[in-house]
Amino acid sequence: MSIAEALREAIKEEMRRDERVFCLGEDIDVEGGFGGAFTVTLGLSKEFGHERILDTPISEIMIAGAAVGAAMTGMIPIADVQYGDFLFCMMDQMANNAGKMTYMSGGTVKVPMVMRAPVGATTRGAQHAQSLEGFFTHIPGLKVICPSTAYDAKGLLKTAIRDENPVVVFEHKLLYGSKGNRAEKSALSPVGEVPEEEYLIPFGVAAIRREGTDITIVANLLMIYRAMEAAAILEKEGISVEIIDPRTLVPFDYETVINSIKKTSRLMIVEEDTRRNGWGAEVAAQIAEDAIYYLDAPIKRVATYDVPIPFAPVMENFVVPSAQRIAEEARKLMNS
Amino acid sequence: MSIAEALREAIKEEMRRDERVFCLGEDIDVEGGFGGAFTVTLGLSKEFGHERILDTPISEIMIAGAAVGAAMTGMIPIADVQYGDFLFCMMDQMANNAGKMTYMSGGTVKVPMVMRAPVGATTRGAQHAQSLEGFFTHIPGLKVICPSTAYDAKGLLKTAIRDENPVVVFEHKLLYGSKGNRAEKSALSPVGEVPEEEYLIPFGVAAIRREGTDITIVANLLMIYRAMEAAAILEKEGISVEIIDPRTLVPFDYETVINSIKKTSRLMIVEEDTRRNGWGAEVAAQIAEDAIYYLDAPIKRVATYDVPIPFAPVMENFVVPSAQRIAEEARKLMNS
Amino acid sequence: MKEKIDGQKVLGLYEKMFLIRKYEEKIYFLFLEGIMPGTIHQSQGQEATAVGMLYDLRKEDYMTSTHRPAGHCLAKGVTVDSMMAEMFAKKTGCCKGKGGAMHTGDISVGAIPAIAIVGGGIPVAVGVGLSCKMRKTDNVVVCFFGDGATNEGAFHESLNAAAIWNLPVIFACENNLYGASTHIRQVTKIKDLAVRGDAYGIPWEIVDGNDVIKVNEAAIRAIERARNGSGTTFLELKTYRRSGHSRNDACGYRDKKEEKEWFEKDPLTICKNYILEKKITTLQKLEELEKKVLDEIDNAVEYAKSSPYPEPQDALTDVYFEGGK
Amino acid sequence: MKEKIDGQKVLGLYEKMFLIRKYEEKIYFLFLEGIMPGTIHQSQGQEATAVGMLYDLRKEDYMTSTHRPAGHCLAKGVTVDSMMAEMFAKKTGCCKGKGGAMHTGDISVGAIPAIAIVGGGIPVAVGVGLSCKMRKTDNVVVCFFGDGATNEGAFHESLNAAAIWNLPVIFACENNLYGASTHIRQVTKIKDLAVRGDAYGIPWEIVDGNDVIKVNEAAIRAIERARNGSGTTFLELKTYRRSGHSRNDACGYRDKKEEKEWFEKDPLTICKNYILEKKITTLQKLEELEKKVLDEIDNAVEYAKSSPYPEPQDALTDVYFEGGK
Ligand SMILES: Cc1ncc(C[n+]2csc(CCOP(=O)(O)OP(=O)(O)O)c2C)c(N)n1
Ligand SMILES: Cc1ncc(C[n+]2csc(CCOP(=O)(O)OP(=O)(O)O)c2C)c(N)n1
Ligand SMILES: [Mg+2]
Ligand SMILES: [Mg+2]
Repeated sequence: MSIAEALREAIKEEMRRDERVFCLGEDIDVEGGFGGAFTVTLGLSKEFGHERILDTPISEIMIAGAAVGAAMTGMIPIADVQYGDFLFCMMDQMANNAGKMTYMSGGTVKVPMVMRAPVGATTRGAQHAQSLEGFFTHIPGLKVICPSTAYDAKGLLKTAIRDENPVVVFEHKLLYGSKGNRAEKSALSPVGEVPEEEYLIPFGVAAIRREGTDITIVANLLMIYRAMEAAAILEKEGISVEIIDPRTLVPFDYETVINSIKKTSRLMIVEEDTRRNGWGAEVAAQIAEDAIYYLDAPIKRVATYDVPIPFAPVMENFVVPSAQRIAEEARKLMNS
Repeated sequence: MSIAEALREAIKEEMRRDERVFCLGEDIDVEGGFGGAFTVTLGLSKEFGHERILDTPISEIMIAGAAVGAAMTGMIPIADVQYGDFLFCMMDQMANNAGKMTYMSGGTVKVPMVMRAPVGATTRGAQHAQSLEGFFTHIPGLKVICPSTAYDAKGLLKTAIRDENPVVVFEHKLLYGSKGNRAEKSALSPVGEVPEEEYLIPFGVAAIRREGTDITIVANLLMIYRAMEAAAILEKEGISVEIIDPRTLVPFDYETVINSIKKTSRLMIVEEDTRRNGWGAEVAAQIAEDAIYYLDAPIKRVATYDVPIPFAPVMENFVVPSAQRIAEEARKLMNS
Repeated sequence: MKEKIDGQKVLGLYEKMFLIRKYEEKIYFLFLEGIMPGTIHQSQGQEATAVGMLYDLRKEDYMTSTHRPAGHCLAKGVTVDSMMAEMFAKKTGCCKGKGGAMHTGDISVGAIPAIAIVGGGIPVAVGVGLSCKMRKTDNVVVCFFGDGATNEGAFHESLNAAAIWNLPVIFACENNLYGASTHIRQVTKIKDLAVRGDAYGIPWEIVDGNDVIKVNEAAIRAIERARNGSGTTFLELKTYRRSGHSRNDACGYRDKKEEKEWFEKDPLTICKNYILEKKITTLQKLEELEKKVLDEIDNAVEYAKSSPYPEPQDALTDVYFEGGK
Repeated sequence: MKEKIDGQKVLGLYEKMFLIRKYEEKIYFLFLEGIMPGTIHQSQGQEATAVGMLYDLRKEDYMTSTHRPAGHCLAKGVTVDSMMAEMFAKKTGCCKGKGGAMHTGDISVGAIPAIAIVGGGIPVAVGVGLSCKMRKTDNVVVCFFGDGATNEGAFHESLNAAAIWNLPVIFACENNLYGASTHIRQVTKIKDLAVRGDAYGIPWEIVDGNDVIKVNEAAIRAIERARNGSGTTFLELKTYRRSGHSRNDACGYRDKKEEKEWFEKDPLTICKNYILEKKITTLQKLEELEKKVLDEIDNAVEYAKSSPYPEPQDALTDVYFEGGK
């Protein structure tokens, strides 16, 4: 099953289970349309009707605000933006309302909403490319998750829908495995086993994608796959890499990371978010405060360079971490 | 001279010097009004007229977008928001246009604009309190500055106005020293000497606010003053603190910080920004990568806890770093 | 028209307006004494819009508010005690001291905690309306905002969406002529904000916002439309604030003649005169009623003063939902 | 009306429209071949709005565009070579390969690099208009956006501001009935978007957006108003896209009858028929002109193909302004 399918399954099951759950967004399931920018919501209106699969005007402030209002009063909205970059248009609603309403009300109000956003560079230029995790981990009151496999996508999204708090879901455009018209040229599209039976994945529990003894790499979304590729290269050179996928950034599973560096004593963080104040900065800072004595080397961050994402593939490939760059930095880290 | 006055002087001098410079914002100089939320632009329309001191509708998207458009075509706008929290309303224009336009145009377009924003908690509740540095340091293409003295306020704002790029200026509500009606109860209002002669302060050059040998504290805005207070307490206990005010966050003067930790071998970062992915996370991460070997202890961050800012003073004082908390953490750091 | 209204109801409207006026005046003096933290945005002069709009709502109906929420909250049924305690930053406040003056509310009586970002509550009201509709209730939402807020993008996106989905949302614009120090004339070319309803296909009315009976009549029409599924209405309520915009504001930006004209149209006086003219009750009875309200406010002050402050560490709870104690 | 227009000008309008059509068709085929990265949002069918609006602008006048910028850019004078090279992600592209299909432009001919955030360019146009006015030029700005963009908050805030400041901005809404897959009927209740001008006190016109002469006449009226300081105009240009919304879009969401009706109103055909009917030139002469344009496009493809790619490290420059080489 692809990630797009897994997400669709999660939404479907939760909508069947709980009639408070509904979807809203632009072009999410117009007859003859795309099912959202990456087909996740395609066909859902057949089963649930257009009342619960709500196609909206191009009005991001309203989408986010309506999600907040509906969530506060008994519904469970799953909203989305077509590209993560458009989250900036609704930032006020996300930061000032979604994130603050429970707190400002003295805990009397809840905001059980989900906001889904595709991130990642796909040669569309700077306004359709940004990875925005670092903005949202910085907003108190939100939870932030980033599934990188079909299994996780389904299990985490279901948990997000049942969470009583606002959850931002970052999905990677090159991992969806969207079929047909919406398929992406350079996509990886990992296909994964997803069990028949219902399952949920708790927030704050990282997955160890690969075991190793020399370096711990913490990476998310597409960078997991790039790191895996790098690890395969490095293995041939005798460097053994452990790869940790945090799966959720808020809450973050520091325990798993710390256990890993106790073993490896070297930490590298790989993110597609731009480097300066990306989510990796927080992880590095946290480890530098709590677990620095386990380390034998500096904490290395490999991130997208601090530039808007360029259009030309040759430049885009240069700024976003590649397996080669990860491997190169890992070698340096081994020698430091 | 107070910071509010110093900022006003800077604007005035630059507007006299260059007729492309103008101000826009809400209530910035309505007849009989406040001169902006903190009096910075009070009275400027007398000299420059309402064409160059432009009172706007309550339309933050427009304010930021208009600043971008005017900047691209020969003007130098100085825009502002009344409280930093409202920057979220214009985040799309700041991140997607202001920060990306030069780059996306292949360097053919420039966006010489200034966006001023007051930050800091002042018992007004969560939507009028946030410190937003960490969001803006994460946007490629922007520069981010945070003057904490009258001298710096004038010199840095003048540099910002002359910079050919978008500059976000964070000013602290409790440091303005605004007079009369707009004075703040718990304000510190440092008054500082400002020379008669024109001067500019370059970006990326930190100021050492206090010399010391045991711990390096990097802090900005109000936290500089809290750190100074803590340093005075600690001095009595025999702990010697060096305090560095980066003054500009993008670009950031790592050299001064590294030189300091070479001497002290202990680093603490103090910020009013909430901790998770605050600007301090980036500084910690950067040092953990480039200068970890100079350190004899973990890198300590003292920041606002990861909560929306509470209204009640007793809670607000608890979440924002106090001199006592800084001192306490410094003691622990000395023992670690 | 006015003749249709029941005398008892007029007394009820007056009582609520009087409560708001005296509550705000009390806050003003307490604030000047320096007891209260933060700032205040008061609603003296705008009592008729709050009370007229909300008087006929059910508890299950909703209301969204702004940085100037006291009148709305009291009219929707948030208790004076819990409002006052919040102003004192006490643990017994309607937001447990976490929200403050600009975020008062009580979801249990349908008062969505106020949103102080200008225009920020309008899309939230759309969501509340959507929820009322999707849950197949016949509940409605009154969404308050000021003249200044009608220039925010949030306003535009929200009215359009409420219109297309026929939501039970009543958009109540309190046009008090100013957004902070800025006159509405300076920031939009149109004379009546109500006509913006046409941009969305939303029926609108312009209402004398200082005449509580007129406001209430318009509200009833709009509520009826909303409840029976006919959708959204946009009401422009022309009013004026007697207070400054926020603390320490002498309103130097206002024309004194304009102030005088409007101050003469005080909503409480208008209503009181009506009551006495129509002989709905005697002056003495009315003063008894007023006395009762004043006592209620004094009691609330006592309650607030004697309530405990939150603990510093309470600041760390409620970031995420903990069960809504 | 039509009779007033000069024959040579009609030929000029036609030539530009033909250039855009053939450029877009060429891009379409090149894209299908897999040579071009990213995605494409094409403007076949909307040539009359771009050309009609921009034909009478001066080089010093400005234009802002959207995710669908090719027609606007070519009509404003960005060179075919530099447009094509950008599509190929070459160093010689109008954005040096850094912008891409959704951000083409060239400030030296007044084409502000396109902004692909729906509605995001509208406030920028306000700033450009403000600048034209403050610098005391008589330059004007044409601001393009789609029907879908009129539901964005940015639209609302911008039109209001341009109105109060009497800016020389012409808001040109290309209403092609769809925002991506969504019909405008589904996302707003009003029949004509133009009436939204009334919400800001902006004069408006509804224009047949497929008749380049009509568009141009309306443009001339609006430009005149803008230049002489009379301020803003809002034009709703009714049109239709012949292409998909973006790559690989078979337009399954569109009614086939609707498509047929609109396809019959092709702006190029309308203009060509006019030229031939009015005997402005002969078919043969017209085809010579067309041939010249086709050659220009072929040359541009050659130019683009033979141009160098940027170096990977070029990605690190131009984050901040470096002098505008
Ligand atoms: C987005 C945003 N911008 C600016 C402000 C600052 N501010 C608070 S109230 C106000 C004026 C609001 O005017 P209006 O909507 O007419 O409401 P009124 O104060 O008259 O009740 C302003 C500008 C804010 N709170 N939020
Ligand atoms: C803020 C934002 N939301 C959504 C999108 C995705 N998107 C790109 S084009 C488009 C449709 C735009 O419709 P319209 O304004 O009518 O322009 P058209 O495509 O018809 O030219 C959408 C939804 C976007 N680019 N920006
Ligand atoms: Mg007002
Ligand atoms: Mg369209």
